Amino acid sequence: MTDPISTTLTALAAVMTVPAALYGWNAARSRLYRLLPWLFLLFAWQAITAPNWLVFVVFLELSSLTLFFFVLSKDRETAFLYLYSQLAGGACLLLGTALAARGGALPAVGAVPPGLFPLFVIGLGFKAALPGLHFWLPPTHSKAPAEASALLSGYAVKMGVFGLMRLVEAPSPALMAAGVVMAALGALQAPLQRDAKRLLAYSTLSQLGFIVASVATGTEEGRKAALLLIVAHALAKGLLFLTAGSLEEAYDTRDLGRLGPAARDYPLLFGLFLVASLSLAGLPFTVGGLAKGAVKAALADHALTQAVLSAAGMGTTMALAKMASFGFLSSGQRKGTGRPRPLPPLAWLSMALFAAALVMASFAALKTAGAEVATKNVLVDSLLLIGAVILFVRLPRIFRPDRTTPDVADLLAPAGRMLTIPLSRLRRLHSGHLTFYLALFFGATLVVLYLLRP
Amino acid sequence: MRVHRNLQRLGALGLSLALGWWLWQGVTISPFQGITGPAARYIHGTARDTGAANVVAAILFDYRGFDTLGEASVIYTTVCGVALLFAKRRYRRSSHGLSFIVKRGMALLVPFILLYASSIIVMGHLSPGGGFQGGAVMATVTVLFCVIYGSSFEAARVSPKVKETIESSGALLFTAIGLIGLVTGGAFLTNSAAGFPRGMMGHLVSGGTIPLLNIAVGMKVGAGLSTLFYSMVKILEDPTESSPPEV
Amino acid sequence: MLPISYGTAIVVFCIGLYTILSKRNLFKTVIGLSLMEGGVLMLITSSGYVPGGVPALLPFAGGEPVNPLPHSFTLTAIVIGAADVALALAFIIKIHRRYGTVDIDKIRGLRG
Amino acid sequence: MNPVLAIVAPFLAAFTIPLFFVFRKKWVGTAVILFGVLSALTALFVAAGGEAVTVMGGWQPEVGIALVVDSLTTAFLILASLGFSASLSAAAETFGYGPWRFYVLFFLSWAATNGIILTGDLFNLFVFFEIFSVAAYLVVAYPPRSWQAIEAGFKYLIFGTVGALFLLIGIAYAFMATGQLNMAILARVLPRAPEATLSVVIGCLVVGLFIKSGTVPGHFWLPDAHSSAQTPVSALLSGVFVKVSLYALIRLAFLLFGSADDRVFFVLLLFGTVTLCLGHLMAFQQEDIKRLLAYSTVAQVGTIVIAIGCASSGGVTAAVYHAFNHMAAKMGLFLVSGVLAEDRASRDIAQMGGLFRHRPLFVLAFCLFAASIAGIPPLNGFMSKWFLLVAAAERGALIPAAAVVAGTVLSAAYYLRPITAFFGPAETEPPHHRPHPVTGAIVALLALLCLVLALAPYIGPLKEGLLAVGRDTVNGARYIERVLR
Amino acid sequence: MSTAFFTFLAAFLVVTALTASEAQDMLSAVIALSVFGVLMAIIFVILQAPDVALTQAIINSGLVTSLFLVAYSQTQKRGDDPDREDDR
Repeated sequence: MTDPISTTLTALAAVMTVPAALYGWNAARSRLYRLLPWLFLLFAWQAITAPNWLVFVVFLELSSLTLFFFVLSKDRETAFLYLYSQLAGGACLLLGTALAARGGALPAVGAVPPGLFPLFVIGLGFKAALPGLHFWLPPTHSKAPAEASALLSGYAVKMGVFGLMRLVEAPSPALMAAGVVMAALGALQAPLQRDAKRLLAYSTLSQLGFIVASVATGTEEGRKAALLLIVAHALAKGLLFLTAGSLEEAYDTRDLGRLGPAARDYPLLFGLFLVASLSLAGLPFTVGGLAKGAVKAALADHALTQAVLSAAGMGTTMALAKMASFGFLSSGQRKGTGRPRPLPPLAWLSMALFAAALVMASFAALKTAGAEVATKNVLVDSLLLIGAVILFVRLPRIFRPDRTTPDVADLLAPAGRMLTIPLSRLRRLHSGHLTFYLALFFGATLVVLYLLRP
Repeated sequence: MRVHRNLQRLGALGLSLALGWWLWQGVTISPFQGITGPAARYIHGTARDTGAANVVAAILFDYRGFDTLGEASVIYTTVCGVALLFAKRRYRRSSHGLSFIVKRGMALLVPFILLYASSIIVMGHLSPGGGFQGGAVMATVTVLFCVIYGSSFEAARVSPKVKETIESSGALLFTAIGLIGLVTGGAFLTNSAAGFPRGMMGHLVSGGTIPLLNIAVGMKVGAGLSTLFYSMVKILEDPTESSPPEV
Repeated sequence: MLPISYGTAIVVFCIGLYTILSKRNLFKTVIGLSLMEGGVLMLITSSGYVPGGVPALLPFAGGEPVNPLPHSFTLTAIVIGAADVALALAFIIKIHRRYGTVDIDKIRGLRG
Repeated sequence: MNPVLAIVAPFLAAFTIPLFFVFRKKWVGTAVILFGVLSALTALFVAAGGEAVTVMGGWQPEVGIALVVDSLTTAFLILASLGFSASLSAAAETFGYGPWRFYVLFFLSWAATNGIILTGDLFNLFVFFEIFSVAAYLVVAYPPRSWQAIEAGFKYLIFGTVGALFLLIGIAYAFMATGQLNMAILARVLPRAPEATLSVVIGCLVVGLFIKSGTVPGHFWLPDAHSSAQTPVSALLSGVFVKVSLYALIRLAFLLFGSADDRVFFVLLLFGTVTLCLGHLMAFQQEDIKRLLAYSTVAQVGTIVIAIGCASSGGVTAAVYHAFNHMAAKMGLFLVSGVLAEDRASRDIAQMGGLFRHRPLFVLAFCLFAASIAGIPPLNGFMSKWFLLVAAAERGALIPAAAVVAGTVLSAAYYLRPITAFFGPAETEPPHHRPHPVTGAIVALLALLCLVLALAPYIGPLKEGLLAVGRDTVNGARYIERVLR
Repeated sequence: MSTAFFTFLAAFLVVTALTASEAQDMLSAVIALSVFGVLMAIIFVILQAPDVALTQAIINSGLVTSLFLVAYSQTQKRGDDPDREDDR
C-alpha cells in the first residue's frame, strides 16, 4: 500500500539507517553486529509497506527484536525490559488483528471496528510510548549504543505512530489528551535529567506528544503536519544522539555534571550539536520550526492544546540549552581523563551525513511551504525561543545536573514484588501432597460435572 | 493438627458423597425389553460363527480378540516393569521355607493344581474359564513354591529364563495366530474364515482358534504372574543359600 | 435386584474414594484404589444383568441368557485393576526403601 | 497396508526382544534398532495408505473392533512415529542396550500409542490407554536407583489409575445407556440417552482425559514425571505421550460430545485457559531447567485444549499444527537441556553459566526451539498461535485468546533465564564433555523440522493437509458414514 | 436368588469395604480386602456371571492379596538397604 506517508517513511528509514550503520561500523565486535542496522531497515520497510495488520505486526516485532540485540550488547536488564514491553505491544496488536480478522479476510492496515480501537491503541501505545506505556523508553535510550538510540527514537517509535496514523480516521479526543500529556510530561522531565541521553529520550517523548496530538485531529492536514514533524524530529534527534554518543565515547561519561568544555575540544561537534538542537527547538526557517508551525496550524481549533504545546516547546528548548551549557560550554571539573580520545573518522562522516540531510530537509520544507506560511508567526516563535533561553539562564538552581527525577519506571520494581506474592502462593499449592492433589482434582471434577449438569 | 485431620476427613466424605450422588443420578434402570446391540448378535451367532459353547470366551477370544491381546499385554508390561524395578543383582536372598511336613504335602498337591489349571485353560471355550484364570492358577503353583520352599528353590526349579521364554513365546503365539488370519486374506485374528476347524460345538476340539488363543494367553499370564511374584518376593528373605541366576 | 446392585457398586466406589482422600498410609491408598475398582466392576457386571436370566453358556437350558458383553469387559477390567495394584505395590516397596516410611505426607521430595 | 500392522509391528518387537536376550544376547542391540525402523516404516506406510476402515476378525463394525484411519489419524501417526524414532535413537545412545527391559516397555508404549490413534472402539481405547499408561509409569521410573524417578512414577501411577477409573465409568455408563461401544454407532445413538446418564458419560470421559493429557485438575503429576525421567524419556513424554491423550480428547470431543452436549467446549476453553496460565506462571518460578520445560509443556497442553475448545475446523487445524510444533521444539529442548545438564552435572539454571563456548551448536539449537515455542514471529510457534487466535476469535473466546497472547510474553521471559545463563560468564569449567553425536544429529533434524513447519502455511500440500484434518474431524457424519458403510 | 439374600450380601460387602478402609492395623485391612474379593465373587455368581466370578476369586482375592502381604512384609523390615547408599 503506497501513499505519501509510507513513501516518505521508507525514504526516512534509509536516510536514518545509513549513517547509523556507519557510526557503529568500527565499534562493532562481530560481523553479525554490523548486519543489525540493515536487518532493521529491511524489517522497517516491510512493516511500513505491509498490506495488512498481520504482516505489519510481524515485521514490527522483528524490528523490535533487532533493536533488542543492539541494546543487549550494552546492558542486559534494560534489553529485557525493552523486549518484554515490545512483545506485550505486539501481543495486543496480534490479538486485535485476530479479532478484526473474524470475518475471514485479514484486515488492511487502516480503520478497525470501533470495539477494537482501544486494543489497537494500547498495542501501538507500547511501540509509540504513549503516557503510562512509556516506562521502557528512557532507560532503553540511555543504555543503548549511540546508533541504536538514534534508530530507536528516530525511527522505531515512529513506526508505532505510523500505525496510529493509519488507525485514526476520525478525530479522537482521548488520543489528543494523551498527546498533550506526553508533550507536557516530556517537557517537564527533560530539563531535570542528569544523564545526557536520558534528557534526549524525554525530549523525544515530548516531541512524540506533538506528533500524536496532531495525528489525533484525524484530519488530512493534521497527518501531513505530523509527517513533517516526524521527519524533522527523526533527523534532528538522530544527530543529537550521535553527538551525545560521541561525547560519551570521548569523555567516558554521559553525566552532564562531569562533562567538560567539549566545545573547546571539539568545535565541530558543538557546531553539529547546535544545528540539530536549533532545528529541534523550532528555530524559524528550519525544518523543525516549519513542522511545529504546521502542527500548530493543524491544531487551530484546539486553543488549549496549542498553548500547552507551545509551553512544551519552551521546555524542550530549556533542556537543549542545559545540555549545551553543561555538556559543551561549562568549565566543568573533569576528573582526570586527560586529553579526550579522538573520534573515529566514520563517526564524523555519519554525523555530517545527518547534518546534510537536516539542512536539505529544511530547504525542501521551505520550498514546499512557501514564503508566507514560513514567516507567519516567526515573531512569536523566536520570542518563545529567546524567552526559554533567558529563563534557563535566570534559574540556574533548578537545572543543576545533580539529581534525577522519579518516573513511571520506578513503579516497576514494587509492582514486580507485589506480583510475586500470588505466584509464591501458587507455588506452595504444588506442595507434593498426593492426597491434596487428589482432593483438588476431585473438587475440579465436581465443577466440571456441575457445568455439564442435566 | 487434629482439627486439620477431621476437616480433611469431612471434605473427603463430602466429595465422595457428591460424586456418588451424581453417579447414582446417571444410572438408568429401564424395564428389560430384550438384549440390544452387538450382544444379541453374540448370543445368537456364537454357535454358528465360532462353535464355542462359552459365549463370554467367544467374545473374549474371537469377536473382540483384539481386546484380549491388549489385555494380556497389560500384564506383560507390568511384569516386565516390575522385573525392571527389582533387577538389582544384590537383591537375591532366599529363605529355607516352611516346615518339612508342609513341603512334603505340597509335593503331593502340585500335580493336581497343574492338572486343574490346564483343564481351566483347555476347556476355556466350553465351560467358564480361559487363559487368564488358568494362567493365574498356574502362577499360584510358583507362588506356593516361593512361600513353602524359598525363592531360590523356586528359581532353581523353574529358572527365570524359562519363565521369560514361556511368557514371550505365548505372546508371540497369540500374535502369530492373529497374523495367520491376516495372511490368508481375511482380517487380523479371523477365526473360522481362516480355515481353523470349528468342529462340533461342545467337543474339546471346537471353536477354531479359541482354544489355541486360550493356551497362548495361559502361557503368557501364568509365566508372567509367577515372574511378577518372584521378583517382588526375592528381596524378602534373609541371605543363606547361593544366589540363583539374575533375571 | 438391579437398583440394589447399582447402589452397592456406587457406595463401594465412594468408600474407596473416601479412603484415598482421607488416609495417610500408602497401603490404604492402594486399598482405596482396589475398592474403587471393585465398585466399577460390580457396576459393569450388573449393567448386563437380566432378571431371571441364565449364565451365557450356549445350551441356554433355563431360557433368557444374561448379556455376556459386560462380562468380557469386567474380566478385562479385573486383570487391569490387578496389574495396576501390583505395580502400585512394587512402587510402594521401592519408596519405602528410600523414604523408610509409608506415610504419604512425608513423601514430598518433588515440590514446586 | 492393513492398519493393524502399525500396532502389531511394535508388539512383535516387544515380544521378541526378551527371546533375543535369552538366546542371542549380543543381537539385542541390532534387534532394537531394526524393530525401531520397522515400526516407524509400518506406521508411516499405514499413514500414507490414506482413509481405511478394517474390523478385527472380519466381522461387521458393530460386532468386532474397528480400526479407522482418517486424516486426523494420519497426522498423529506421523507425529508418533517421528517422536518415537527420535527418542529411540537418543535412548540407544544414552542408555546403550544393557537395560533391554526398557526397550520392551518402549515398544509396548509405541504399540499402545498406535493403538489409541487407530482404534474406533471405546473399550479398546480404554485397554490401549491402560497399556500406554502402565508403560509410561515404568518408563518414567526407569533408573530404579534415583528416588525422584520412583516418586514421580508412583504419583503418576496413582493419578493415571484414577483417570483410568473415570474413563472406565464413562464407558460403563455409555454401555449401560446404549449397549453399543463402537464410537461411530455411539456417536449416533448417544444423544438419545437420558440427560443424567449423558452428563455422567461426558463428564467422566472429559475428566479422565484431563488427567491423561495433563490439563489443570490432573496436571500435578506432569512436572514431576517429565523432569525426573531420563532425558530421552522426558523428551518422549512431552513430545508424544501428551499428544496421544490430546488426540483422544479431539476424537471424543468431536465425535461423541459435540453432537450430544455443546457445553463441553465451554469446559474445554475454561480449563484450557486455567492450564495455560498456571503452566506459564509456574514455569516462571522454576530453578531446575527440566521442571521449567515440564511446566512449559503444561502451558502448551492448555493452548492445545483451548484450540480444541474452539469447536471449529480452524480450531482443530490449530490444535494439530500446534501439536506438531510443540513436539518438534519441546523434544529438542529436552534433549539439549539433558546434554547441557549432564555436562554441568547439575540441572540448576543458576549454575549453567558459560555453556555457549562449551557447546555452541546445542545452545543455538536451544535458542531456536525456545523462540519457536514462545511464538517469536518468523518461527512455527507463531504460525500455530496465529491459527489458534483466529479460531478463538471466530468462536468469540476473548479471554482464552488474550491468555494465549499473554502467554507469549511470559514464555519469552522464562525462556530467557536459561538462555542468558548459557551466554553468561562461567565460574568453573564444565566437568564433563562427553560427545553426543546421535543426540546432536537428532537435535539438528528437529531444528530442520521446526523450520519446515514454520513454512507449512506457505507449502501447498502441508497447508492443504492441515486444513483437511480440521474439516474431516469436525464433520463427524462423514466418519460415521465411512465406518458403517 | 431372593432379593433379601442379595441385600444381605450387599450390606456385608459394604461393611467389609468399610473395615478394609477404616482398620488401623494394615494386616486386618488386607484380609478385609481379601474377604471383599470373595464376596464380590459370590455376587458375580448371583448376577449369573460365572467367568467373572472365577477370575475375581483367583486374581483379586488370591494373587492381589498375596502381593499385598509381600509388600506389607517388605515395609516392616528395617534391614540395611542396598538401595539407599548409592542413589544420587
